[in-house]
Amino acid sequence: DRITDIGPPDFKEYLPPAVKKNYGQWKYHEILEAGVLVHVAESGDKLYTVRCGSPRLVSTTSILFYTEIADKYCDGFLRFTSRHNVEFLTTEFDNVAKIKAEMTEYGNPVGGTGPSITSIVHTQGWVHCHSAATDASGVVKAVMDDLFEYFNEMKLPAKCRIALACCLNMCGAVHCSDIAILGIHTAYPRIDHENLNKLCEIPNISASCPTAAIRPATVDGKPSVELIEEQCMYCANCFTVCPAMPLADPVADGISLWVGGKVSNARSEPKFSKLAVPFIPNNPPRWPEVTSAIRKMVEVWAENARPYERMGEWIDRVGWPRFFKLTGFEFSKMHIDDFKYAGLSFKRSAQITH
Amino acid sequence: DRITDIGPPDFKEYLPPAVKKNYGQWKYHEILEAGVLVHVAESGDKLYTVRCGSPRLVSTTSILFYTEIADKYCDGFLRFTSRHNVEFLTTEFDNVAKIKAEMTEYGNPVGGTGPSITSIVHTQGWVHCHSAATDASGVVKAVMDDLFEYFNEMKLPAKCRIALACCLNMCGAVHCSDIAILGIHTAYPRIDHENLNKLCEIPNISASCPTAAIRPATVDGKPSVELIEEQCMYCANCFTVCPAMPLADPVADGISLWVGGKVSNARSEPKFSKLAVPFIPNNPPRWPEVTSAIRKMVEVWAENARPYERMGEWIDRVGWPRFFKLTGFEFSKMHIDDFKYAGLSFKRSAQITH
Amino acid sequence: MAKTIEEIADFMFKQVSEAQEVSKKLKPGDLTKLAIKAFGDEGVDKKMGKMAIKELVLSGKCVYTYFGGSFLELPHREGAAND
Amino acid sequence: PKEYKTPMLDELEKGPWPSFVKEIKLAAKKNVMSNDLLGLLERSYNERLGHWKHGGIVGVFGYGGGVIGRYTDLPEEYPEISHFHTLRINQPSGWFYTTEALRTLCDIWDRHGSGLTNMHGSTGDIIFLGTKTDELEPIFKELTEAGFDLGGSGSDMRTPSCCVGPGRCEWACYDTLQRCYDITMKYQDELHRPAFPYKWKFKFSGCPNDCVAAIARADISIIGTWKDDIKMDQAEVKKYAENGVDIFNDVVLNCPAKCMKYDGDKLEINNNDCRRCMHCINVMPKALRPGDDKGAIVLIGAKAPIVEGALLSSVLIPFLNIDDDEEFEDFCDLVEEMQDVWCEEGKNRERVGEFIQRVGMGNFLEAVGVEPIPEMIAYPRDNPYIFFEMDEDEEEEEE
Amino acid sequence: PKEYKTPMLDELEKGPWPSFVKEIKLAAKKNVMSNDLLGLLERSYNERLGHWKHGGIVGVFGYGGGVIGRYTDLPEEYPEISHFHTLRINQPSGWFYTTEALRTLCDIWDRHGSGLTNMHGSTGDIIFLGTKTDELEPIFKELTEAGFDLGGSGSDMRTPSCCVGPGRCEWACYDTLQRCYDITMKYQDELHRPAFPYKWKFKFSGCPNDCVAAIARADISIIGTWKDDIKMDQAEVKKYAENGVDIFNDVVLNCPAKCMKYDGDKLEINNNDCRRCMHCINVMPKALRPGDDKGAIVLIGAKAPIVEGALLSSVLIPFLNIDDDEEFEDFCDLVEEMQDVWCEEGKNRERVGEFIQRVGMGNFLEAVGVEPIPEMIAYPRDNPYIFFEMDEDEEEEEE
Repeated sequence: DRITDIGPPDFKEYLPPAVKKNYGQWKYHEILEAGVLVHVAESGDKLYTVRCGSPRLVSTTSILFYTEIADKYCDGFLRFTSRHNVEFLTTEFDNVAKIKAEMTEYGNPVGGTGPSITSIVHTQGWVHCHSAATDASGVVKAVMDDLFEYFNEMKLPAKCRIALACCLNMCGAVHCSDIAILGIHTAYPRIDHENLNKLCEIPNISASCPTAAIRPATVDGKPSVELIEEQCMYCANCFTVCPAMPLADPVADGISLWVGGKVSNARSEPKFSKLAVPFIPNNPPRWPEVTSAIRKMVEVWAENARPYERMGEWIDRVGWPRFFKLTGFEFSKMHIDDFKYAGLSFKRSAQITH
Repeated sequence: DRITDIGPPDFKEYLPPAVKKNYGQWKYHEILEAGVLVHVAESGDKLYTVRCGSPRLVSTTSILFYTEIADKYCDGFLRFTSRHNVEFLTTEFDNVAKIKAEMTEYGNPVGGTGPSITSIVHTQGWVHCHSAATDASGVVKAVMDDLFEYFNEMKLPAKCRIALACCLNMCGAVHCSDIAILGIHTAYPRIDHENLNKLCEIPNISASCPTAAIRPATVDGKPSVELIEEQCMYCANCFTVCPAMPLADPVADGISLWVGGKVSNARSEPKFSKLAVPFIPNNPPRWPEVTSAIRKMVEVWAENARPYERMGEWIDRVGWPRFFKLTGFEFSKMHIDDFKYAGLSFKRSAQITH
Repeated sequence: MAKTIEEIADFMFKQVSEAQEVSKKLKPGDLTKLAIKAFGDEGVDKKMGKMAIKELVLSGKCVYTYFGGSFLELPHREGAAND
Repeated sequence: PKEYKTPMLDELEKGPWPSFVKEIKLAAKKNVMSNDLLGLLERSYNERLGHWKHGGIVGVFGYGGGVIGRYTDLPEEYPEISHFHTLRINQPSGWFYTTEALRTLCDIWDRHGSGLTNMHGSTGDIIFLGTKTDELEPIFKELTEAGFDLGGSGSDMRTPSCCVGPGRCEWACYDTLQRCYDITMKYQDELHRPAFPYKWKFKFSGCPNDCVAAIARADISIIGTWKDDIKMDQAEVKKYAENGVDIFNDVVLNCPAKCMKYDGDKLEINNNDCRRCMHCINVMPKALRPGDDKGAIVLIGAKAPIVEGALLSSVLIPFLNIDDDEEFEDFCDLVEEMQDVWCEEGKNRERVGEFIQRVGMGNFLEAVGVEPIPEMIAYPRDNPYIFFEMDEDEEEEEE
Repeated sequence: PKEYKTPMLDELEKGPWPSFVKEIKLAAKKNVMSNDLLGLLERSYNERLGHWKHGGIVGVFGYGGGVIGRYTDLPEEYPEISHFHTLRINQPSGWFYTTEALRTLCDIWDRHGSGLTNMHGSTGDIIFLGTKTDELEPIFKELTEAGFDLGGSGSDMRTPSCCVGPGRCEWACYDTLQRCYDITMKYQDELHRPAFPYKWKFKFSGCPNDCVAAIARADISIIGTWKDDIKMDQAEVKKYAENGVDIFNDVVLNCPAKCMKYDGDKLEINNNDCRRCMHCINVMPKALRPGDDKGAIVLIGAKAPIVEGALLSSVLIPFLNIDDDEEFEDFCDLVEEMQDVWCEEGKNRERVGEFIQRVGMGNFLEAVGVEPIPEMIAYPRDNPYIFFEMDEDEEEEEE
């Protein structure tokens, strides 16, 4: 009588009454203020949403606090968003201000709607991950503290989605973000020749390398691998398949910044984020070089873009030379693609701004 | 006293007086009618140009006729264009009609300016080329006869540049044309094992194959090569480096049609032509299936595009599904790219028309 | 010690002759590289290589040929030529 | 419990954004694991280095996914987190909860784990962050008794997720919540017992705004769309204009299909050319709405960079009436067909998008029995390197 | 001479477009080679097959290019075209001629060849189509005496070509005719004596309309542009509008930079964002003109598909005052530097664009001593697979 394969609870049991009643019958919505939405149903019912920022890493203590709020104002229901925010849904407009007050007081501010910066999607970092090249929660906290005015006000040209992944595995799939913060190693894997053959399958390690930089080799009489250093670009894929090849390094690990991606199909098609800053050393607890580079990007975009223009759409219109000029970021050989589709990233036109 | 390395004549000796006088001092131009331009200089001088179609393959007899016209009306000067047209430049407006009359009478009609179809850039075909998969001049003649109304009238949304190359070598670099006509083999090279080693260097042949389909092999005791047929896509690059591997075949040779390329940077950036029709068998002397497919493309574009919208710009706006629907061309596996950058040619967005 | 153009041309001629015996074609660039390899940087530079090739061709000892790329070969009857 | 000095982390309690350090400290008050985590993290901040080892073997009995093994490399100094495994718990569609359910979850976790969670993980699961090997079975037992089950990890179907959909969005073109639930329930075995070359993700977005990033992150991306005309209320258009929306510059000029006209009074849409991008609807939700003939686009192959580079999903089915049970079943059949082909031919750690790139989209379609159509491509090939294939009739003629 | 029945070809004398068959017949009246060509071509039309062999050895003494050897594979039946070699003759810049020069050329060709030409070949040369090996030296002698020289073929610099430029175009941003002539004269040795891995083409276009397809066809593509504001005559704008130009839809909406505004009366251009695409200027040449601060963009690497796929050229120098002799010399130095690197490292039949793709643009720039700048790229890398290189200072510090 071991219970298995029951799957998640049926969501229908978890829907608030107003949602159940108007399911699929919503007519339109409005943003009443930063973090507060109203959805109006065909029935005329109005459903207010209060969106609150969250640190993603949440204690049961705080979850229990959220349940108190939901019991008090939302008939005992609440939901979370795809970007870690917690949302309180109520049919009573009067509850909005109360929820807002109590949540803000507890430390979860309200915002993240419309042309704003909402919570950062991120990974585990030093809190929990074996392959992190940087911390996640700490960087996110530092960045959001700095950008807070863009969370609880709606003063940007368009929404700006920031995401962080603490290594190239990108558990947080940051590759289509307006701004992506990506932990990155820049030291070669240190091969533990002593234990490699015990822990790992050698052909598997060779196969894992996207640039074929790893070859079987015998070292001190033991089967192991050798690394062709010029072909290594620190992706850590070898470490993922074999713990005997760690790359993490206090000096060589750090953060790269990427810009201009999007997921939505609105206006332009979805696009990948592109390299803005190749490397910033880890500087805990507040990563000031990271926060200031991100603020710079947000500010030049906010100043120069047209309404509704996402970061990448603005750059596509004015060109990457303008982006580098306005941000002051250094452009280098590292920015020029040399992976598979590199050729298509060259400027193959005479459309040029001066 | 052997004269070498003298280079071409100095163009300055070949410039008509009005050109010499107003060199670099042109102010604007107008198209007076199809094939007739006037350029106005800062000095107020006006220079009329009459542009005449030509078959590119021209006898000295006809060239001498052109010189007669030029002597009569153009002070003994004339020029040719990058697309094989012959142009008569005169400062006397009255000469325009006379040049037009005489040239038309001789068989060289006037047109090819503005939103029209001008002469087709093309290669040698069966007239002169050892690797042709189709004729060039004959196809071009058949196509231009059919599209003649678009040469001597300006009734298209924009210019339409057609080009033909009689094999994948593309001496005519047709790859950025509104419509490209490309001779194509679809039979494997027939290896002349008897002579191959005498005529060619075997490692060179292997290296020439973009898909590594050719390997050294000994056949009947002679050094030769073998072909992995599934990897052959009939590019004929092996034949280019080794005549002992001919591909030409009366049934398997034919024509592919490509669409939507452009060179100019106006509006959209330059783009490659894309596959429209993978294969039409050679059907001389008038290739009726080719001319009707091209007419179909020109007509759906002319009917549906907005002013100034080149073929490829129109398709980019309305989408390739619309192009295939309106032309009725069959879409097949062959249209889906499987070369280097294939992945980027998939529709990676939810922007879709229904 | 710098080589004379004649010495380089002789060397190149030998390379072409030997290559041709094994159905191998050499490009002008290959010849210059071979000469530099044989005589060292101080013996030959690219410009001298170029001059030596010119000498080879003007003397009629070698001809340019083309098969999907340009090569230097000993003069011989064209495989495809008609009498 | 030890008392750790955490001057570095304390810095991150300051500032207006919610602090994860506060959360760890809250948990540490109740829980020794979280207390040692605090100490270890402070150390990482000082050393600029993580202190976790990967543990690939831990799990619950009979399942191959749902638990991520984790051990610190400093067990002597931080003995309480010598084990610090993660559980992924399959969230309800749309992340809706009753407070009762949440309290049950918190209760289980406080008794058996660190009291720290992610609400939610990147894939969508509830994440229980940090427990010992011995606790895994008791937690699993209590969870399933409470109606919850583990999510995916490893080379299996990963926990599907979806946007809020018809629950609270007027743009939902199909029932994302229901179909996400249906797929999750149908493929419980694939979710719990890894049998694929690599991960296999589903994400359900109700409209092209794609709030769950399906096109960027899911092997199978299901994005709502519609076929008929955008519904328009000219009076509301006028009101938006009166209230300051610059319809010409902000709406018409931003239309990627250039299919709109505005004369200062009436807005016209050439729906034939409309790409259903959502921009105009996003700007004026009271005036414009998706049409009535709704369904979904199925796209395939998205992934993050490792190993062969990042991919966005590409169109496989341009319109599927996915709310229709029969069409949904057909879709599931196709999904299984694709799984089969990929399992048969895919290499270790090769996502289906990479697999398609390697074998060629045309060959993949042939293998799974789908006709190639121009909706699947952004543009036809621009190179003349075509592997011609005679069709069968012609081949027979030649014999 | 034989009399050939040519019913197939006769079909191609009909119709309004100038007939190449008429031209061959005109030549055949004077010349037995052209007469046999007529017969052979009719045969090709019947058989759907060409009848030419490649001849790789023929040429003029001391040159390695300019002659394309050609033999029919049916010499017994068509003896007059047993040899039928082509000569490429370097055209004057812009294809301007005096009638006298043309008559001289015709005279030479009538006496020594088939009397058939291409005016002009794809690369730009005058093509003399069909002669015998024995005639090559006499033709060359007479041509050089008349002031003409052969063009390129094989692995050499190919005959450069250019648009009409300042000769008859108000948009010419630099002297295409002169710079084309200068490059041709400067590199006569490279043009006549193939010493490169493969072909090496220059094309000079005076403005971004690129009438000689430089960006699609030349290894070195030189395209005119300007730096300052577009010159605008509002009165002429008004006239265009009065004469029916739909300035809003045809001009403003087609601007790729979205940098124009039109209020029905005045046209405004935000020149800071202008991409110099030429569209608005093309539509209204009387009202709009390129600015005064003119020069050229240098792009590199275009080619047709063989071997590694087609390429368009990409930006190397975003602005070069190429009419300035000093800047032109610097440019030539860079060209030679690039040649050297390519000759040293390039593979047989590898165009410079393919070479750059193989070694990486960044490495290529480093090798030729050019700083990477964002103007060279459409977008920075989107993959995190970066080969980090410490800069030299840092490396020294580490020692």
